[in-house]
Amino acid sequence: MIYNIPYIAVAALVLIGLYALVFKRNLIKLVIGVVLIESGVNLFLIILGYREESIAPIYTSSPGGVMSFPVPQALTLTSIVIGVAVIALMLSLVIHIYRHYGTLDVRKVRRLKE
Amino acid sequence: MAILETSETVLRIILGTVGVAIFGILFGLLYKGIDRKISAHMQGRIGPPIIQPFRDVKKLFVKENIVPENAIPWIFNLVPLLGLAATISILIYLPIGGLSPIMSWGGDLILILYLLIFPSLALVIGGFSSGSPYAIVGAQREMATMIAYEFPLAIIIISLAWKLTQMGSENVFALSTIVGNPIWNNITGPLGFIGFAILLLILVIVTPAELSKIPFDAPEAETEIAGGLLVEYSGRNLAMFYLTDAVKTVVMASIIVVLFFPYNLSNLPLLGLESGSYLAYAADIIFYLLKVFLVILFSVTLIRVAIARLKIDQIVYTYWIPLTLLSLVGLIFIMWDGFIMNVLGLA
Amino acid sequence: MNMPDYTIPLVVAIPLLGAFLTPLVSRINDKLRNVFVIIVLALNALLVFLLASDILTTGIKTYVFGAKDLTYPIVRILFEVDAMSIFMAIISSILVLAAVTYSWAFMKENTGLDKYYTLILLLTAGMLGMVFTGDMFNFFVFLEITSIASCALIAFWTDVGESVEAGFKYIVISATGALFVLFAVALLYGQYNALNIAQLSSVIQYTFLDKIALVLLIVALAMKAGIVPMHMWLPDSYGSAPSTISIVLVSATLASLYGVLRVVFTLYGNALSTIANFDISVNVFIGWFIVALAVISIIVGVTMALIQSDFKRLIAYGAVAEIGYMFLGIGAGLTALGTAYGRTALNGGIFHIMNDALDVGLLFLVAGAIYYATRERSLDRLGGLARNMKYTTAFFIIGLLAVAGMPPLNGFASKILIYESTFQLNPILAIVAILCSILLLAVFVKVFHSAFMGPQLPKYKDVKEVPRSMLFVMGVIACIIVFIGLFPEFVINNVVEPAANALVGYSEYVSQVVAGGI
Amino acid sequence: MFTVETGSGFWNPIIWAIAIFVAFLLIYILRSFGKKEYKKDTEQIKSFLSGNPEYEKEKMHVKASNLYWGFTTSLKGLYTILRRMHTGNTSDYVLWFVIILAIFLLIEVL
Repeated sequence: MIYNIPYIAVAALVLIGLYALVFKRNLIKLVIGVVLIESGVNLFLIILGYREESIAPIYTSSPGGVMSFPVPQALTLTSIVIGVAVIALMLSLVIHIYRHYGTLDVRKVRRLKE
Repeated sequence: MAILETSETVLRIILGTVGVAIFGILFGLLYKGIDRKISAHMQGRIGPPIIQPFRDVKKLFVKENIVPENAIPWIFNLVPLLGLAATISILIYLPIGGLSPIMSWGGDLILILYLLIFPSLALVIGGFSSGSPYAIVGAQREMATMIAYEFPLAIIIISLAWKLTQMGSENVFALSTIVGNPIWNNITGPLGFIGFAILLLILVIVTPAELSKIPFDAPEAETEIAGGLLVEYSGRNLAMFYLTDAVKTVVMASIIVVLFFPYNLSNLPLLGLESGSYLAYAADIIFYLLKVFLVILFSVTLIRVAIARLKIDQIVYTYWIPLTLLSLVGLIFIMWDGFIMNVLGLA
Repeated sequence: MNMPDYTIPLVVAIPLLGAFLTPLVSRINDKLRNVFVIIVLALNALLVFLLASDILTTGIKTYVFGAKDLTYPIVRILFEVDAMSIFMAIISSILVLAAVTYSWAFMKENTGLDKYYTLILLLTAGMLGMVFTGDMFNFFVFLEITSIASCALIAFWTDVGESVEAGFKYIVISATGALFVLFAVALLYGQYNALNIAQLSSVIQYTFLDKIALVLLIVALAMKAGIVPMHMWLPDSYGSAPSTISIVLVSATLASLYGVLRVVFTLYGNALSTIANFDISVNVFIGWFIVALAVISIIVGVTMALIQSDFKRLIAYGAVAEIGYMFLGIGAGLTALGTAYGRTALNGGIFHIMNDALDVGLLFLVAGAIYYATRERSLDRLGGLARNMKYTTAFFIIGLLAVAGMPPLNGFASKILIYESTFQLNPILAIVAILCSILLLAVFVKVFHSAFMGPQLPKYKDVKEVPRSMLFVMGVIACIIVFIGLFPEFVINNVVEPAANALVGYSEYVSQVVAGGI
Repeated sequence: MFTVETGSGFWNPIIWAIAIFVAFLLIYILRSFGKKEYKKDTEQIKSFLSGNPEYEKEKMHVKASNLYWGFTTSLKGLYTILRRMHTGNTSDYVLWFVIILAIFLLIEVL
């Protein structure tokens, strides 16, 4: 059971993120929703590489023993870097939207419809 | 050798096009005259002589060809030509009489379906380009009519092809295949017969709209928008549209004949005609002209005399809801035809 | 011609390097920068064409970054280019080159153009990377590069509220989509300890988790390709971006479509013929799902386009319908995998990718030309421009007839393939396709009327034809359209057929990497 | 040569191009027999409006939104649904994604 907790956390993070994206009105909260999904996916990647009682996969100064998989960690790092770029872009657009529309309510930011 | 064959093909296309152009224009005008005569008699009038359409065209050629100031001259003058040329090009894919089409392997029914759009498109663009509000109203009505009748028309063509595929034919959209396998021979049960009868009925109702005749003549509607999309056209440009209408009548009637009545006289053993003889060809062509005449009589003349004009939204509604549903019923009948028979153990 | 293997990474690396050099070149001179960007992309297009001629004759090419041999642990990324990838790369290169050349005159009055060109080059690198990569995680990275660059370009006119709004919507949608792609990649990695498409394909079992990964990948990438009902971001972003960006976005969208194809046909190629549920095999299952979405896309796309009054939004809805046609062909081909008509449908779908990119691209350029000349996007306020802009009108007519699939232009050639094959799957599909094609004609005739015809409006009396460089770009694309229209058989035999072969014959793709294949 | 074969039909653009070119030429010659001049700069070139005076040019141009009235009116029901579907709300965009994902997952996994 204890080993399933991280997976439950992943599901919870993704679902909460989707909930925020669909039901929250504030644009900042939408951004937070995306961040939550991203954290969930990153956590998932990390869990995949974890082995019981393993150490960090650094070959040069290894004290010996089981290492976790290095590839998922590399993937996670890349994904985090990309995530930072996306979120920075999103927040800057939110600033611009606030300038033009004077509101952060997602239901009012819809000049483009139909 | 290849060059010789190619040049022969090209020559065939060129001569064939010239031939069908003359055929289409002559008989189109002739059928128009007959149509006017018959409808006049039905209304208790004497009517014009049968060669009246020829005189109309001749008269239009000596009239002034006015280009209004709000029009865009190059589009305004170009589209009548393109419309007529495209209509004539349909005829090279259609079998006339017992003759096989001039270019039987160059195009199929889907191509003809698309080429039939061209004359209407020419009318629409011509109407739009003339810059008159009447013409624009007429043109948008023509466009709406076109979309409306294209739905049942597509259903008819696809159903026929689907049935032929089920019979195991190849190249089912090719006209030679369709003529070779008359649909009435492919029916397995009464359901199929009803299905095809429904489709024939729909095609007959689609024809007047395709030719913008009453009751689907809302685009022209002389009494409300003064001739609609043709209001600004005069002289030789109008003559082009007049000829397009005439040729298109022959084309539409020929399509109905090809799809539903592709039978030939010369195959009847009763007449004892040698196949391939000139007499057989002559008999076939006369029979074909008669068939075309009957189709025009039913789908153009009778409907035109009997019914009043519909409003444009009524036209769209008529074609999209009742007629489409009806043709879908026809399609379903055809699809279930063999199936039901098998289930009942009758086949 | 025999191209060395390093051409493959070069095709992605050149725009990437160019992107970082652009701000530097921009410091020297603005004109020099424009020339520099055009030369970089022209060179890249040339490389793509040379690579194409090589791959179409000799077959799949691969390039390995990192470990060359297969000893454990495998730390490497693989570029694997087959006929399908190179087909997409050709389309992207043509569109991007057209966009950049067109930008010279079109974007002249804007500031911040160094960023603009940098982003376009980044976007190009992203798109080409997406179609060349043979690695799922790498695919995700390129997908994100493409999304970020596109988003910044959509919102390039930050002084207009709508642009920013469209940019925000786009980034929310693509970030969500891309994260689900990553989730699916993680699911696959967790099971098979591999990221390489070919390796994954050779071991995939179609377990419960694989099913979930497949669903996530298809839905997320289909959303990025603009399938109804997940298409709403597409008219927003196509409509609000500058015209040049709209046509680059067309090819970015198509790169996502390529992702769907790659996932379904190659990654899950092995699992396609296994039985899923209710005695239906997987390809029929997925095929019908795609076909259903495609039919909805076609219908919703055209009917919504009919009531638009903004020129570019209208074209965007038209593009949604066109994407529906592609998916219809591909879905029908997937459902009827192995039959002759299924193959024709697949050919039609793939051929339509190329035709749609060119047709819609040309229409966006015309919309851009009209905006350039009149500063007006609403069709309600335009009129009578055919007098002032003869060439643009002629190009618009070509685009109109091509996008509506009228003979003898290219749209007809691919649509006839789709009609005459899908009707065997179900007659209703072909009927809807034919009908909507004519509705599409009506949609663009409406544009033709309201923008180009009617009386000479006093406010547009002095409107001039657009500069020659813009006319040149439109003319070249129009010529390609007419050429493909007149010689469709040539294009089908030489480009489309190999691409379809590459999709169906996935085992060849796999055996290039995994010894022995399947 | 030049023929696209679909298995159910065929399409040869070159033949059609030749045919339409010939037909066009033929008709062009026929048309040139007609009278081509008309009186420019007279009342002739004014739009026919049943004798009503012509409005200013802006009003003579039928607007894009008013085109296809007949069509949109007869399909009012469909358009009401479609308009309601396209809300322009970012959350709804994501909601549609979730809905399709859920549907597909349900079908696929069941």
